[in-house]
Amino acid sequence: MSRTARIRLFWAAAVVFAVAYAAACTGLPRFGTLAHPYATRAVAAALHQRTANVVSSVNFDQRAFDTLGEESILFAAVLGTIVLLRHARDERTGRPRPGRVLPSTRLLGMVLLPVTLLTGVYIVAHGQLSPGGGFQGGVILATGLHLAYVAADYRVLKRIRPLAFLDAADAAGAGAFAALGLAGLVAGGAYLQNVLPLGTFGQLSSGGLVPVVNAAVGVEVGAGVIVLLAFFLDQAVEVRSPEEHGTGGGG
Amino acid sequence: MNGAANGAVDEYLIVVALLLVTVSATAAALTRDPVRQAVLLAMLGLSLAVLFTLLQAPDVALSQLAVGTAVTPLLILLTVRKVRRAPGPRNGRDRRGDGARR
Amino acid sequence: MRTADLLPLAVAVPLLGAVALVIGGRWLPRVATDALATVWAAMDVADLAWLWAGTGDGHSVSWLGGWYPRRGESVGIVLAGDRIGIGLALLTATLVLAVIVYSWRYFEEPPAQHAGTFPALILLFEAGMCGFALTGDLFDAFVFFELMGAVAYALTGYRIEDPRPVQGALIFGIVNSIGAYCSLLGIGLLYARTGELGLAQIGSALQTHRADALEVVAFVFVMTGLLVKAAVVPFHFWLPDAHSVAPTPVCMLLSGVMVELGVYGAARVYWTVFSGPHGIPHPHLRTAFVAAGVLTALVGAVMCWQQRHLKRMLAFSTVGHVGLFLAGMALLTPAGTAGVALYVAAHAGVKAALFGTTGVLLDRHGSVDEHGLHGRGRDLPLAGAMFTLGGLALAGLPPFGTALGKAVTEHAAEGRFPWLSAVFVVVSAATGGAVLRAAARIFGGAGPRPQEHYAGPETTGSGEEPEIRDPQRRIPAPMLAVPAILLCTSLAVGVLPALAGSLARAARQFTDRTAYAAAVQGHAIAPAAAVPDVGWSTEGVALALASTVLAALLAAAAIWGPALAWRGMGTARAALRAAGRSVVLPLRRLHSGHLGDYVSWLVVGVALLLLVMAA
Amino acid sequence: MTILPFLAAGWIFLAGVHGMVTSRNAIHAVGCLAVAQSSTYVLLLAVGFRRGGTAPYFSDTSLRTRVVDPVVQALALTDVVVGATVTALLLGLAMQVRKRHGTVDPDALTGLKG
Repeated sequence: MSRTARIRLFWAAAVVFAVAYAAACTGLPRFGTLAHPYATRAVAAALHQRTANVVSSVNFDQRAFDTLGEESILFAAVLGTIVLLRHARDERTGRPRPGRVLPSTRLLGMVLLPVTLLTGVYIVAHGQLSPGGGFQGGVILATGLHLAYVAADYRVLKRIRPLAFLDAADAAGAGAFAALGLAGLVAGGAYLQNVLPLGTFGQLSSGGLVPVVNAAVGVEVGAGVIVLLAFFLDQAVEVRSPEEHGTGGGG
Repeated sequence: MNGAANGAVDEYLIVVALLLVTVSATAAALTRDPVRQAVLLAMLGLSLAVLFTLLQAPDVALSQLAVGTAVTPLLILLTVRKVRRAPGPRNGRDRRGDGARR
Repeated sequence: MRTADLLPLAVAVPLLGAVALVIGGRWLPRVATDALATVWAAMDVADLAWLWAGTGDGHSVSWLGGWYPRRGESVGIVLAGDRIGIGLALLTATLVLAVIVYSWRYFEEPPAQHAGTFPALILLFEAGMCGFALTGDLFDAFVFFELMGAVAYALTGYRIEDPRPVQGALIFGIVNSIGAYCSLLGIGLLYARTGELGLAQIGSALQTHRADALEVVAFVFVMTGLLVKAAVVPFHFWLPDAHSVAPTPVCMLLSGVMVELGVYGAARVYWTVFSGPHGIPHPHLRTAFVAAGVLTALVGAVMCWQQRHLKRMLAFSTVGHVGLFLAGMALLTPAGTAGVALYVAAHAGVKAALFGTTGVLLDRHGSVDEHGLHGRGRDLPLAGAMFTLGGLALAGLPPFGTALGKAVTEHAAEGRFPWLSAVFVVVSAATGGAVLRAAARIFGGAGPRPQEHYAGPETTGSGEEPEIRDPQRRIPAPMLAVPAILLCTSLAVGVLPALAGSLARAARQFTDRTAYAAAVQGHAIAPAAAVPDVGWSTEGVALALASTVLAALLAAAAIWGPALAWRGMGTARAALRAAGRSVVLPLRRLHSGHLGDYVSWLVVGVALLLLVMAA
Repeated sequence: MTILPFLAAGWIFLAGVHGMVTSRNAIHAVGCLAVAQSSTYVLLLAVGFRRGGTAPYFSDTSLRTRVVDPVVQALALTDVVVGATVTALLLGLAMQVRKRHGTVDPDALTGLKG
């Protein structure tokens, strides 16, 4: 198909799509409607489980199986990236040049790095109480670590990033989630049933299984995203194709 | 509880954030250059985070901020960096055309 | 242990297996990794076989997290399996086990330090497919749909040294993701209307509202993702590009079950959510989806016949058969559903066996080009026999299960669409004939070596990067044993009446939305419809034999036809050439391998579906 | 206002798809996929909004406070993760396409056809 034909075809179809979708929107309850049957039940269930953050209760307790699937996707994507961005037979790695970093940048990075890591841990730990949780905290931890790349250089980042361990931690986090679900079966309930003591409402230990699963997710996401970024960085900075003569380099 | 007037202000803010999201999404889709697109995607992520905060979804806003404004654009930039640095084709097939290096 | 607890385990077991492989693969030797993967795959087969036996003709229902419904309402996710869903999961697990055994010695170079990655990804793929087959929650279905998608993109692009897999995987990923997001928009619309996410719950909530634009649009959007996965025309363009380039063991899973899961999902969602009194009316859906199925089947058959790249040929044959499955499901009768269930089970074995045998050729000769391999398969008599048998089974040779499934579906269509039998015969003959043609040329060296030049667009299949590094070694025994066993299972589907009988009773459950909704709520009721008859009939055997003979004739005509010098052959040849120019060439041009084209066609498909369903 | 957020979601989806149709660069197409996906977040959260509702946390508020729908937020969270991971995989594939074909222009990627 020529480019013009393709775009014309798309526009013809898009007009139909747009008209039908707009017609469908007129049938929706108006924006801000008060009737949400599932939501009402979910809030009641979360309070019953003594989980102050209802979203966490839905994510890690009521609809925990969705989250198990979601974490498996992340796990699969990390494995997939390891496979797709592995070093091919005809590639070799080059040594990245040590980059020069402005002292002010280095200072900023050195200050920000611990702050970011602490923030990440805090957000993971308080997932069942306040906004945040394993996923958000994990991503912040992972991106925070890469401040080392900004502040120092690629080799420093490589030193503080034990990939082999993180790779296993990613798998272990995903496995812990799936295995914690078995606790419910062992206790005579259903898979992923929240069988731990629920604790006091509003406390760090409240919510039963929720903080535990949350922590497992935090470990998995943090480790997984670091591995993911590591393989992309590795390709962008280190891997050389045979014909490649450019020096590239880090920093 | 918020008063009625307060609610109305909130709704205006939501409309503004929605427009911001729509405009940055359209711009990100229309840009041709992947680097500029990465920047626009980060802006889209930021405006989505604002919208989600206004829609009372701080959890999602936080995720969107971490993923949409940081990780995804970063991955795109790394990919572009790799793509721009690599030389011509390896296997000799598909020699013509080089959209990435224009 | 209750039977229903086996439902979540069917997903959890492969997940844990993947974790064990990733962690253990670091220091275990290759043999141990393979053994570990095999044990884990076998455990899931055992789990699902137990579940199949324990569920009987009813449903197994598991409310995850113990969120049992109170006064008919729950906040949790439900897994609900009847023997159609569980059977499909069992088929998946069996095929995964076969694939893992097949690839024991397959990849010589797993990623350094990550030896268990390939089997781990296969197990994650299994978890995604089983979760999708067993779930009774629409959003949960989306999550597991995405899981199987994400793993499939990575597995398709596994051979990064070869240029074609990475390209096919990229197209596969983008097109399928658009479909999935379209489905998610539909789920959002349904949630806005009903405030529910469970299939049965949405279905009953929709009853309180008359059908309007919102419901039709939501239906079309949700269907889009599933039909993209099922590769229904015009959503099918990604399939040949992905299936012809993926590693052979992965092809076995993609063509054997993943695509069929798309059809299953579409049927499940329609029956449980939209088939009620205020939903999408049966006649409307039947006309639209039978038409889509027939179109898909014909496009698949024509394109399959044209291919010389063996994997691409098999991929298009999957498109053709999926069209038949969709048409059979869209009859909306228990008999049609039972026929398709049998057909899918038998087709999975045959198609996986054919891909497996192609893998042997790729191993030996580093090529999957029908023309280039002419006569070079003579040293592989066993593989040749299996490839030929696979072709015959694909065409519908009794007593293979493919023939039984086809016969039952044809019989089910007789009342409303008597002409559908002709489509079934032609499509299975063309796809089986193409395989037989290739078998005779490659393994028998039959006929003259085909002329190399073809003016139109073509993917040849020569110069593939071999998937195994050492062409001198003996063919590993599993690579021949697994296809043989798979052919035997396909035969078993046809000759074991007990299996057909239980699928017939399951089909009765599958097509009854009240029975499903009641089972989810915890009080089982017997379905109202009669159990369809699924035995062999004289008429069915006759049609099956007809398609087999037609396939053989087509293959013979393609091989020896050009050399014949009858009177009148000239005109026949000219007519064929004219048809080729006016129909086949434009059709082949549409399969351009261009991402933008495929995305446009996807939107066109959505628009067509919207127009048809709104009409 | 009553249907504006829903319409915006549809617009964003079509804009993203348009970007993919006209794309001349596979990396750009993956970016457009991310745009198309953001439409699903907007739709889900717009569906779950309750007028006058606050965020669904009960740390320091009364247990009878009206809150917005937490279920769609959980769904959107899952969706964000799914989107990010799929994007990462596709970008990895795009990188390999560039290495093996020397281009990421769909017009020049003609290995598979017919």
